[in-house]
Amino acid sequence: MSVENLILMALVVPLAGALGIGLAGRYLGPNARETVTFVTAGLLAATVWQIVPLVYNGERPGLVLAEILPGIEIAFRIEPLGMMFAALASSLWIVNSIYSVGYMRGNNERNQTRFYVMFAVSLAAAIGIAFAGNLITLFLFYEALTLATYPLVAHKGDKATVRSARIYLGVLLSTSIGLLLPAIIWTYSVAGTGDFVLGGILDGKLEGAAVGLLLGLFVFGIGKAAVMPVHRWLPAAMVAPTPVSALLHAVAVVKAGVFTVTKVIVYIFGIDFLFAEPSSSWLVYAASFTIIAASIVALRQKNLKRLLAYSTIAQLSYVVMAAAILKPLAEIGAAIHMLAHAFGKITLFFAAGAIYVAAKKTELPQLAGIGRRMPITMTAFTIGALSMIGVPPTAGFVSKWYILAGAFEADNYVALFTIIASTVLNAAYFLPIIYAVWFVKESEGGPDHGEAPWPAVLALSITAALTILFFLFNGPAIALERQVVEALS
Amino acid sequence: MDLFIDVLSWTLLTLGGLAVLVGGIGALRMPDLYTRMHAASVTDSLGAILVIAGIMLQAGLSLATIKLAAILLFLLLTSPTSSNALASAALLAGTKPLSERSDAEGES
Amino acid sequence: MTEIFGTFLLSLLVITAVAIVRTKNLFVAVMLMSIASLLIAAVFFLLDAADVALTEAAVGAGISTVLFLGALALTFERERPSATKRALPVIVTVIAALVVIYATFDKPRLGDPEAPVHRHVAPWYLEKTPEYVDIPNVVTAVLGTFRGYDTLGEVFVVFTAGIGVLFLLGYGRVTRSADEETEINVGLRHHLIPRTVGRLLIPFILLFGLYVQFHGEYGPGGGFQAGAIIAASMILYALLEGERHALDVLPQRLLLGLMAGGAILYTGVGILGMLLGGNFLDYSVLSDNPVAGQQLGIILIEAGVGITVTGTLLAIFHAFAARER
Amino acid sequence: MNGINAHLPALQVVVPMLTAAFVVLLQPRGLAWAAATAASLMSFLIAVQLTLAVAGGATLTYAMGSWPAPYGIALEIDSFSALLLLVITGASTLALIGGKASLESQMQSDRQPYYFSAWLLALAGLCGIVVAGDAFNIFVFMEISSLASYILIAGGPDKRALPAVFKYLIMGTIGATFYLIGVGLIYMMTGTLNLHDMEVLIANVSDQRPILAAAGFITVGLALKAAVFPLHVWLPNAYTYAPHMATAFLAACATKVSLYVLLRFDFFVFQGNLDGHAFQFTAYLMPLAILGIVIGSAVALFEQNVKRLFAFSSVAQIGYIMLGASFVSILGLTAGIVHIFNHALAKGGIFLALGAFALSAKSLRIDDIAGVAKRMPWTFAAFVIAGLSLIGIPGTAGFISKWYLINAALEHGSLGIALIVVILLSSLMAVVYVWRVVEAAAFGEPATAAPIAKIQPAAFIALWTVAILNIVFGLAPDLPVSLATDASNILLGHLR
Amino acid sequence: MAVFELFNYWVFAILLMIGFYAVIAKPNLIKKLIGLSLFQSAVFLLYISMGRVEGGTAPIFSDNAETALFSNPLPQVLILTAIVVGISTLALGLGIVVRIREEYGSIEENEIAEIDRR
Repeated sequence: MSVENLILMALVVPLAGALGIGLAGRYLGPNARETVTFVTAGLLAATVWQIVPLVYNGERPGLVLAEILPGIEIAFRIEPLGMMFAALASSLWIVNSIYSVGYMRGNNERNQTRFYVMFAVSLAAAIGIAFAGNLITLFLFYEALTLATYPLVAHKGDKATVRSARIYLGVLLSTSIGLLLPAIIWTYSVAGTGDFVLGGILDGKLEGAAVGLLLGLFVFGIGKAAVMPVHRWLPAAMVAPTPVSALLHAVAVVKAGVFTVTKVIVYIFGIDFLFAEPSSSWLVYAASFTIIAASIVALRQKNLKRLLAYSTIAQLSYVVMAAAILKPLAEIGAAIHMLAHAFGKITLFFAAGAIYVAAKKTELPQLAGIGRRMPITMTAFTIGALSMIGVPPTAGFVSKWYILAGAFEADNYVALFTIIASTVLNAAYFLPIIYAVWFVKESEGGPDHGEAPWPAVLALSITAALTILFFLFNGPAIALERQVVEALS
Repeated sequence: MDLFIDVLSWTLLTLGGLAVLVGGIGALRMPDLYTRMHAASVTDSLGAILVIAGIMLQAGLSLATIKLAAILLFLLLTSPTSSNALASAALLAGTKPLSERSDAEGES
Repeated sequence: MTEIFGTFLLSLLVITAVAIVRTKNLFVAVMLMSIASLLIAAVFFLLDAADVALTEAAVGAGISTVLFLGALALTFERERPSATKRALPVIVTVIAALVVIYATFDKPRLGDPEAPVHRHVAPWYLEKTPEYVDIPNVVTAVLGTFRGYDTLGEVFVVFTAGIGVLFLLGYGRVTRSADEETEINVGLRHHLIPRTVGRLLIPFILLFGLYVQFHGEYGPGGGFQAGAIIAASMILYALLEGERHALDVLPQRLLLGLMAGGAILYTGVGILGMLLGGNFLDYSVLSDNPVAGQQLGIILIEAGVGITVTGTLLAIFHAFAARER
Repeated sequence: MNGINAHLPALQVVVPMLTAAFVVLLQPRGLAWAAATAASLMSFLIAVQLTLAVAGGATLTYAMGSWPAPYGIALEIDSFSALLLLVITGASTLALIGGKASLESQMQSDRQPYYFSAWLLALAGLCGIVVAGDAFNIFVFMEISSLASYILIAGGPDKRALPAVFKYLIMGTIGATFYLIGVGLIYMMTGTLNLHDMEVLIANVSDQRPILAAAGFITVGLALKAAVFPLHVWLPNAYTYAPHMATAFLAACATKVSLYVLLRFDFFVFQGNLDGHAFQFTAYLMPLAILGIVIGSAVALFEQNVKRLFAFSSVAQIGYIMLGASFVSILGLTAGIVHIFNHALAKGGIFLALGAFALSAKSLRIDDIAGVAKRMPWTFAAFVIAGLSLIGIPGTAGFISKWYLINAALEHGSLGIALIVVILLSSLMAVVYVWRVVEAAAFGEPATAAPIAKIQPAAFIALWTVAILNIVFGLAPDLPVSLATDASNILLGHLR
Repeated sequence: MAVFELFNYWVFAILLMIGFYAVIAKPNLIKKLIGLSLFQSAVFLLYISMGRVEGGTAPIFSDNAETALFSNPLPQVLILTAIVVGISTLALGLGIVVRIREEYGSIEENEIAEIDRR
C-alpha cells in the first residue's frame, strides 16, 4: 500500500472504528464492542508501524488533503518527532484498551459505548496532530482533540465532574482561540506560510521582542503543554475515569501539547534562530519555574491521581525546557523524554486505577501496606516511580541524561539546577509512598481484596516492562530523533 | 348674456358659500346633537344645491354638467338618509333631545 | 390662485394632523384621519395627480376608515392616559425634522419644469406612450406596462395582507346559527329609510366601480380604485342586510378565490407573454399588432388587479366583522 | 443562454409568487406543504442555474416587459445576488423540509395553507429584492417580504409573538418608509430609479444636500430592517416567539437581504460619488458593528431562553458582517459576504435543531432542554457541529469567515490588532454561550415530564444536510469565497 | 411667490414628524398605526409635489389639448403603489392589534409589557 494511503488509513481507521464501536455497542453488546475496539487499535498500530521504517530510512512522506484557502491547506508530513508520537500513542492505545476493559467493567461505569467511541475519536485527532504538515492542520486537530476528550472528562456527568470538565474545556479552548490562533495568524502573515520546515520559517522575518512575544503566544496558547499558569485544566481533568487519565492525560493529550511546542520551536522558529535571539530565553525560566512549583505542589497532595497530575505537569515542562535549551542533544532529550515519561506515567496511572478498582482507595494514607495485597501492581508502580525520579535502570534516566548533556552543551545552569532540584523533589514525594506501600503495616479492618481484574494487571505489567526495556534498548528511538538535529547541523 | 349667466352663477356660488358657512357656525354653536344636525343639514341640502347649480352654470352644457347633476342627485339622496341614520342611532344610544331634558343637564 | 388654495389646504392638513395626534378619543382620531385623507386627495388633485387623488379618496378616506372602525369595534374607543417619558421621542423627532428641513433647501422649487425629475425619464413616457401603447392616460400606461412589474408586486402585497388577516382572524371564530338574530346578522334591516336608499344606491355604486375599472385607460381610474369602490358597495350591502346575507352572496371561499384569481390572472398574462416569445409581462406579443397587444394586456391586468383588490378588501372586512368583541 | 434559461431571473421570483396564489386554495392537509416545498426546491434549482451563469463575475440583466432600462424595470444578477439567492432558497427549502413536524405541533392544520402561502410570498419577496435592479422595485418587494414575514412570525403559538410582531411591523414600516424617502430624494435630484443610471447621474448632484439626506435616510432605514445594532430591538422577541421553522428561515436570510440592499446602495450608488463617503461609512458603521458584536454576545451569555440566546447571537453576527463591510476593502467585504453565507449555515442548522429539540422538551428554556441529548443524540450532534461553526472552530464554515475578517483587520495596523482582539473575545463569548446549551443538553438531568419524541426522518435529513454543509464549506469553501470575492470586486469596482 | 416654492416640502417634513412622533411616543397601538399612516401620507405628498410641473395638467391626453404641458406621471405611479402598500400594512397591523386585544385585553404598549413581565 502506498504511504499516502497509509497516512489516510491512520486517520480513517480510528474514525471508522468509532462508528463501528458505536453501532456494535448499540446493537451487539459489550463484547462485540470491545472486540471492535481491539481490532481498531491493532489496525491503527499496524498502519503506523508500517510507516516507521520509511521515516527511519530518512523518508519524509507527506500528503495534501485539501486546500481550504489559497496558501492554507490541510496537509500532512511525517517527520521523526511526529512519527514517534504517533507510534507511541497508537501502541499504547492497545495496552490501554486492555486496561479499560478491566477498569470499566470492574467499576461497571455508565455510557461505556460513548466512552469507547470518543476514545477512538481522540486517538484519530492525536494521530492528526502527529502527522500535521502545517500549523493550520495541527490547530484543526488540536481543537478536535480538545472537543473529543471533553465528553471523556465529563464522563461521570455529575455536578462536580461537569464543573471540572468546564474548566478543562474553558482553559484549553480559550487559550487556543485567544493565543494560539493569533500566533498562527501572525506567523502566516509574516512568513506567508505555516508549513513545518527544518530550520524554521521565521528566520529573518521577525526579530527583537517580537520573537519572544510570538513564542509566548505559542507556548501559553498551547494549553495542553500545561506550562504554568495555564496548567489548571490538568488536575481538573483527573475526574475522568482512570484509563482516560492514563492514555490521554499522561500520553496523548499532554504529549500533543509538548509535542506541538517542540515542533513549533524546531520547525517554525528553528533552534539556531531562537538560540541567537535573546528575547526567547525566558522560556527556560518559565519551564523550570513550572517544574519546581509543580513538584512542590505535588509534594503536598494527598490524593494519588492529583499527585500524579502535578507530577505530569512538572515532567511536561521538562520537555518544554529541554526544547527551550535549543541544543541538538537537548532536543533529542526532549523527544526521548516524551517516550520515557509516557511509559512511566501510564504505568503509574494504571496502578492508581487498579488500586481504585480493587480497593476503592484514592488517598495516599490509605495505601499503607497495600503492597502485600497487590504485589504485581505495586511493583509496577515502583518501577514507574523510579522512572519518574530518573533512577537507572528505567527509561527516565535515559532522557534525563540527554537533557543534562544538552544543558551542559549550552552551559545553561538554570536548567542544570532545575533538573537536579526536581529530581530531589520527585524522590521526595515518590519514595515515601513506595516505603509506605511496602513496609508500613496495613491499618486494621480494611476491606479484604486482592489484585485488580486481570486485564488491568496485564496492562500495567506490560507498560512497566516497557519502562525497563526502554532503558536497555533505546538505540532505534534515539537514532530516529537524531535525524532531526543532524539534518540541522 | 354670458355676463348675465356669470353673474347669476357667482351669486349662486356666493349664496351657497354663505349657506355652508351658516351651517358650519350652527354645527358649532347649537346646544345638542339634534339641533346641530339640523344646522348641518342646511349645509348638506341648500348649500350643496346652490353651489352645484352655480358650477353647472359655469360649465354650460357639457358632460361635466351631466356629472354634476348626477352628483347633486346622489347628494340629495344620501345626505338626508345619513342624517336619519345618525339621528336614529343617537336615539337608540339613548341621547335625549334637549327639549325632553331639564335645563340642569342641558349644554353638555 | 391654485397655490394659495393649495397652501390653505396644506395648512388645514397640518392642523388636522396635530388634532389627530392630540385627541384621546380614537374614534375622533379615525374620523379626523379620513378628513385628512380627503384633504390630501384634494391637494393631490391640485398637483395634477388625478389618479392618485381618486385612489387616496377611495382607499385613504374610504377603506382605511372602515378598517379602523372595524378594529375599534373590537378593541377600545379611548386611549388610556399614560405617563410615558416624552423626552426621547421629541428629541428624535426634532433631529429628524431638522435633517428633512435641511434637505429641502437645494431642492428644485415646486413645479420647476427644469427640475431633473422632468428631464430624464418622464419625457420618454409622455412621448412614447402614444406610439407604443396609445392610450390617453399615461399614468395607466406606466402603471400597466412600463412599470407593470411593480404593479404585479403591488397586487401581491395586497394579496399578502389578505392572507395575513385571514390567517390572524379567519379561524377559531364562533359560528353563529343561521336563525340567530344577532346585530351583525340583522344589519339595518329594521331601519326602513337607510335600507331603501342603500338598496337604491348599491347598483349605481357598482356601476361606477365598473366604469372606473374600464375607463382607466382614458381617464383617472383603474383596478385599485375600482376594486375599492366595488368592495365599498358590497360592504354597504353587508351593513344593510347583515353579515350573513352578504356572505351568502359572496361566500368566503369565493372571496379567497377572487383574491388568488386576480393575482393568478395578472401573473398568467405575464407568463403568456413569456410563452409567446416576449419577456415576462411583455404584452406586445399578445396580439399580432403590438399596440393592440399592449392595450389588451393592460385591460387584462387591470381586471386582475380589480378582482384581487375587491376580494381582498371584502375578505378583510368580513374577517373583522365576524370577530367576537 | 436561450429558451427557458433566458427567463430564469424572472422565474426566480414568479415561481414562488404564483405558487403562493395557488397554495391558499389547497385546503387538504399536507398538500399546501408539498406544493410550497416543491416551489421552494424549484426556485433553489433556478438559483443554482443562475449562480452557474454568473460565476466568474458576469452580470445577467433582464428587461421586464422588454422595456429598456431605465424606462422599464430591469432585473440584475451578479455574484453577490447569486450568493444571496442560494442562501435564501436553500434556507427556505431546508426549513420547509425540516420544520414540518415542529410546525404540525405548533399550528392547527386549517391555518397552514395560509401560512405556507405567506412563506412562499416571503421567499418571493426576498428573491425579488435580490434580483431587482430598480430602487423602487426593491421597495415593493421589500414590502411583500416584510408583510409575509410578519405573518410567519405571528404564527407563533405563544401569545407574546403578537406584540413582538407588532413591534417588528412598526419598525419595519418605518424602515421601509425611510428607504422610500431616500429613494424619493435621489429620484428628485436625478430623475431616475434604475440603480446603474443613478450611479451615473448622481455624480453631478452628489454635493447637494438632498442627496446627503437621502444617503442618511436609506442607510438608517435599511439598518433598521437589518437589525444593525442599536436598531435591533425588534429582532430578539420576533425570532424567539416565531414558529421554529420560521425562525430557521428568517434567521438565515431575512436580515441578510436588507444588509444586501444596504451594501448595494452604499457601494454601488454612493460610495464612488459622495466625497468622504467611504470614511463616513467606516466612521459610523464600524463602532456600531463592534458594539453590536460585543453587546449581542454579552447578552447571549446570560439569556435563559435558548432561542432568544441565539437571536442575540444573530445581532452579534450581523455585527461581524457590518464590520467586514466597514473596512471598505476587498478582503473586508469578502469577509462580510462570506459570513452572510456561513452564518446562514450555522444559524439555520442551530434553529432547525432547536425545532427538533422542542418536540421532546417542555420549553426551550435552558433548564428545560436538560438531558435532551440522551433522547435525540443525532440531532444533538448536528447541533454541536452547527454550534462549533458559529464559534468559528477550524474545519467548520464559521472559521473561514473569521479567518478572512481577521486578515482584513490585519490590513489596518494597530486598529486592526484591536479589532482582532474584539473578534477573538466575542468568539470566546460564543464558546461560552454555545457551551451553556450543549452542557445543559448533554449532562443536565432530563425533566421527568418531558415528552419523548423521535425526530422525523425529513427533519433529520434537512438538519444533517446543513450540518454536513457546515463542514464541507469549512474544508472546501471555494464556492462562497469565489462568489464573495467576485461580489466585493464588483461592489468596489465602483470606487473611483 | 417664494413661500410656495418649498412650502409643500415643509409640510411634508412637518407631517412626517407628526406621524413619526405619534408612532414612537404613543403607547396606544391603534394610535401608533394612525401615526404610521400619517407618516406615509407625508411621503406621498413629497413624491406628488416633485412630480408637479408649473402650468401642467394631469398626464392624460385629451383631444382638445395637444400642446398641453403634462405633469410627471412617474411619481404618481409610484405613489399609487405606495398607497396600496400602506393600506395593506395597515390592515395587517389592525389584524394583529385585534388579536393582541383578545390575548391581552389591552392595546396599550406599557400594559402589555407589564403583563408579559409577570
